[in-house]
Amino acid sequence: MNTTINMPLAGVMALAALTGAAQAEIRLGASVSASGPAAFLGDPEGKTLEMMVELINEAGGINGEEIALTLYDDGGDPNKARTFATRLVEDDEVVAIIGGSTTGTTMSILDVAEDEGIPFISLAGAISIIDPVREYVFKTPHTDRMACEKIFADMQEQGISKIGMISGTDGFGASMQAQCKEVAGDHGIEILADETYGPQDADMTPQLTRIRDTEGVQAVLNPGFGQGPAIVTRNVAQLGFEIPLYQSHGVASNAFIELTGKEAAEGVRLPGTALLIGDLLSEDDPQYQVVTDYIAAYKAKYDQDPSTFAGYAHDAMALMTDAIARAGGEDPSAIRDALEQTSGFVGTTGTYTFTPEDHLGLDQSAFRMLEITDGGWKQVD
Amino acid sequence: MSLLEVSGLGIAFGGLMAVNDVSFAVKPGEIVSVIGPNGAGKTTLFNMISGIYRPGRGAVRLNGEDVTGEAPHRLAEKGLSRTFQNLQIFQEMTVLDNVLAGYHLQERGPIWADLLSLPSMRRRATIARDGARALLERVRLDKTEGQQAGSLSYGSLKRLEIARALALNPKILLLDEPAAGCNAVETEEIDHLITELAGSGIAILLVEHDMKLVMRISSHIIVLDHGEKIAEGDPATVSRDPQVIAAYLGAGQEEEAEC
Amino acid sequence: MDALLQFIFSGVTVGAVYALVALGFTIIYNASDVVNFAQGEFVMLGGMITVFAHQAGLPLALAAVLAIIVTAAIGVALNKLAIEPARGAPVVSVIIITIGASILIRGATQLIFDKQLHRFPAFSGDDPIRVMGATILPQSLWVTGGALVVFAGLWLFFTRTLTGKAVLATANNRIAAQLVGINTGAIMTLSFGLSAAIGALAGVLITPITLVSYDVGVALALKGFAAAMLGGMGNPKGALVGGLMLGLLEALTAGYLSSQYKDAVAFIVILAVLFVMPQGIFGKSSTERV
Amino acid sequence: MMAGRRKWLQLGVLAALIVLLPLFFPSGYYYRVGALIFVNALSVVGLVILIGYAGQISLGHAGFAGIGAYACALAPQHLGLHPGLAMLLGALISGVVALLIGRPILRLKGYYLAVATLGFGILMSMVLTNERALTGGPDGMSVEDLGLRAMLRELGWRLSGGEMWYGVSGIALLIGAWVALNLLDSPSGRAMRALHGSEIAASTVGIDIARQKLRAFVISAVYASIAGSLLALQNGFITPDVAGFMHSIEMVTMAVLGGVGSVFGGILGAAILTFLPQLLTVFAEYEQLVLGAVMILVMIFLPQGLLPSIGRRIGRKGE
Repeated sequence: MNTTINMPLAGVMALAALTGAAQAEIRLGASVSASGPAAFLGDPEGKTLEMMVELINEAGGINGEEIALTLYDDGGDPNKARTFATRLVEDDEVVAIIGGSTTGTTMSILDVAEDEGIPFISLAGAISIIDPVREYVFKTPHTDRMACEKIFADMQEQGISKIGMISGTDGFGASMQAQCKEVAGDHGIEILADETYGPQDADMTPQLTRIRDTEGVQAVLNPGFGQGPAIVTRNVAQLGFEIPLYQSHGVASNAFIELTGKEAAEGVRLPGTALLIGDLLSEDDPQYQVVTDYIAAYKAKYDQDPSTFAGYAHDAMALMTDAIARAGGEDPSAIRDALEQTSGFVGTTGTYTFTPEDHLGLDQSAFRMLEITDGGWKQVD
Repeated sequence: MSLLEVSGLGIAFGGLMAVNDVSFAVKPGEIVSVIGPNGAGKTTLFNMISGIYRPGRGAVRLNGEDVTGEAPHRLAEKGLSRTFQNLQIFQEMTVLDNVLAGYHLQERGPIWADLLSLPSMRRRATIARDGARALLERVRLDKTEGQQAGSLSYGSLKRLEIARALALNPKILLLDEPAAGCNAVETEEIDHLITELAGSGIAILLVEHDMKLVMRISSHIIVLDHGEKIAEGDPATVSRDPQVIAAYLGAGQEEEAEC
Repeated sequence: MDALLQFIFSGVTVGAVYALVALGFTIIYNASDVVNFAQGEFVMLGGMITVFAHQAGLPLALAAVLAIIVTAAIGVALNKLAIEPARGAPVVSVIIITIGASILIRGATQLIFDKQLHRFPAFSGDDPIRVMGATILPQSLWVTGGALVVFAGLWLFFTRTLTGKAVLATANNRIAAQLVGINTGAIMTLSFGLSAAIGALAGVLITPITLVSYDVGVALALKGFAAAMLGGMGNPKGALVGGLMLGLLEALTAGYLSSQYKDAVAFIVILAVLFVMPQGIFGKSSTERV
Repeated sequence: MMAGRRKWLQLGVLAALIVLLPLFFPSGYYYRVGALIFVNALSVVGLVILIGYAGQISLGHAGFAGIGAYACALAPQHLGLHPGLAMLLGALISGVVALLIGRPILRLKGYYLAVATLGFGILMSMVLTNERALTGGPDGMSVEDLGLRAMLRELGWRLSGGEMWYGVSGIALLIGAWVALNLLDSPSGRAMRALHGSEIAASTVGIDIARQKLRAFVISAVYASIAGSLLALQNGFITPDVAGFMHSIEMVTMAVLGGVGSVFGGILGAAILTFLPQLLTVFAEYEQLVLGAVMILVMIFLPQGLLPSIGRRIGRKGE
């Protein structure tokens, strides 16, 4: 019995020895949801992290030391994420962690990071990750609340005050649904209809018919990601809605237009990042350089456009390597301190300034209100 | 008084009457045999009496109590036990465990006693085990108690099933072709066993194709044909009944020759 | 009133998707008493292969045919490599084998193709058809029509053709079927090929509506399985009615009660039906022989 | 009393493994993997009772794990209950729920039973996902600390979180295995195995089939619930995934792969399927491929599961 259990252990140790052989390297860890229901988030995130590490190492690493990235796929399962976080800290002995594609996996990882004093940059949306502020935990995506506020501000400008919501019951959709409901009142928005759909549903016309038949609805908002929003958008076109449809940053990618079809997607508005409109940015836009460089590199390597989520991973890695360079060593708490001192760092998502009270460091300006026109994006604010 | 009383029992499958209006009674210590050609409805009758099929009409009384359509395990509690024509053995369990299953009613207790292996459970289990071993000895299977039941020969399984049925300590025992597939020696043993059981006061209801055996040990015989009772009486009367001879005995003797 | 009609259109669309998946279950189940939990993967493969063949330059129709043929071949391979070698294994082992196969197919698809969502254009455009204030997409009619055609085909197959009867005989008693000269090995191969082909056809038909990615199979298999059980496993009529019922239940619940608990209502109804009819609506009740 | 001695020998080997394995752990992470194996094994032992002993399938047992997990998350918050007591409350609720739904569900057979249990599991996970105000929805909620580590520290026993949970889960598994082995060799266990062999014969020897099935169902539900609680307490955070369909399937797969007929087969299955993905991270791309292939190959070549098949093979060589 002993031997059978020991053999895999020995195998793991041998592999660990292989990967950890090189001297003078900085060990970074990551756990993303590259498979499973959150693969839309985790897959491009993982690809971005791997690509960036390659690029950084080609360019000579950080202060002359190469980065060794250990990347795990937690499949969106918080239980696995916690195991991988433990493994990264205890076994792979990394100095910092990036990851947690979903709120659930992030909450599992941050517990370990806090316990062990390892700086951790999360890629998930929920506000509860950084509020209250935790010593070692940072995040790069806007909170869902900020997306809601951006959308509601635009609605206000358009004179819309009564809306119907249809949200996915996946983590992303449910979280944003809740946060939008919380802040709607602040913007004078009244939610008259509140519908949901399952992440794998094939048709949302019943819910949309209910919204359509609700007296006074002036616009529809659809927080969600994956195929749901594409089907909602097509159903909206099918039912011949004459009121505007707002999507969330969850679908901010060119693939969304392809999946929905040009006609159905026409006029859809959503809050997006500079990443989505790289070719529309003027050269004096502060984000121009970082965004175009990243898009070019990603396209060259993977023959795809990077999504907004991929941008979160880009910014997390950029922030982390910047902090490590400034910390001048591999001491996790020094890296943490350096991270917290980050100021005016331009990423694809926005410009980050961390403070002891703010571990997100983005403001509303990072979001741009976009509209789909002729199968492409147009900035409307 | 009769231990088992069947009156007007009948059941239909898909519009076809498989058994129709059958009545008879069995007293303690009596051996009553049900005979008839293949498809006459003997096993169906057994299934209705033992609660596996719910009768379409008629009544079954056990010790004067109406038990028509009661679940088999309730009937077992009331002292009815049976064997099966095509063996219903717990194949994956050991020979001893098969017989112990027959002791279920005697060894069962509160579930927590089982889960925690309390002394009260172990006491009950020990008594059951001793009884089961004695029964296995009686049917000469004591040497095989640790084997998987599935590995036994057909004849041994037949005996094992009888041992399991006896473990219930029944008042009435239904035996469905106990001697089928047995050689002459084994048949003789079963013959002795049945007589012995009847002698100890157990009522026996028997379905059997071996006419020699039936004629030798039965105190009363019921003849079924096409689901209906066509004759009954003591062996001598029945074997002379022209209707029985026409419907059955001719065919039966041929079968006997094969056995 | 037009709302009700809209809900019914939605229910029929979704129900036809479920029915198509459920119909795929029936053949393999009829031939071997195995519920093939990889059936959803066949549907996924139908969609994915069509997408990539189409992208590679094949006309859509040709891409679809290719997808159906390739998927049928995968079905046959599944039978030869995984189901046949495990003959005689307990049912729960066979369930695990088909679940393993579904994981394996998913893993391979994600490696060979990708993890993105895909869609190809609807066969007859995206202009909705209006009926009394309600709308339905032409593709929904394709899916519904597909379900009806597959149903009719299967029904004829099982009741009117010798091969279909041979499939039923194989399920009933393999040895007896062999004795009367049925090549049960060939029947099994045929069943898996046919089931996979029906699954792939479903994938081709529904992809313009539901979109496809490497992991859509599980949810489809789950709903299709539930629909088939609701109707009575093994009966094409049960698959069709079960699928449509499930779809309508979901749509009407979403329309009139709560979209949040529409799946819950569907499963509660399934449980309730099974309590009253333990073999599903059209399932045969069986008397145990002892 | 052969069976009794055998039981203690088996438990002794398991205990020795649990105690001695840490000597070979290269890092603290292995305590985490070990603890996960024990927790999974605990729920699998419950399934061994249901599937292996009583012959009933369930594709919804994660629903009970969900009850146990959320009891530990919710009861301390809303009822002020100690998390340890919350675990017992969860087990009680799971048992009662199993009792209530088991009666109608267990009348079904084969695939119909499978779909009914599946429906129950999906309903559970749907409630946990949708009742956001209470459960935090798909984002999950945090679970209060058990406070055991602090207590042990006061007693002068400094353990890392991983070490402590390794110990707690290991002890829980030992108790679970002991109870399951007791049951196996008891009147109820025999009755369950008998009805697995032949329901008709079992009922004619006086076994109340419905009652025995229900017992197996309730007992296995309690196992799953306690395992869910331990997982929640250990992770300190819980999401509806714990009650999800995939988790149910995973549990059944572990049980069947290892050998559903025996307690130790189930434990072996849990160990392998918990450890395998950790081993495969190096080939993350191929993880699903390998996992699927392993499941198929084991079932083809060792249809009774790993442990019984290996045991039989060794037994044959010995003869």
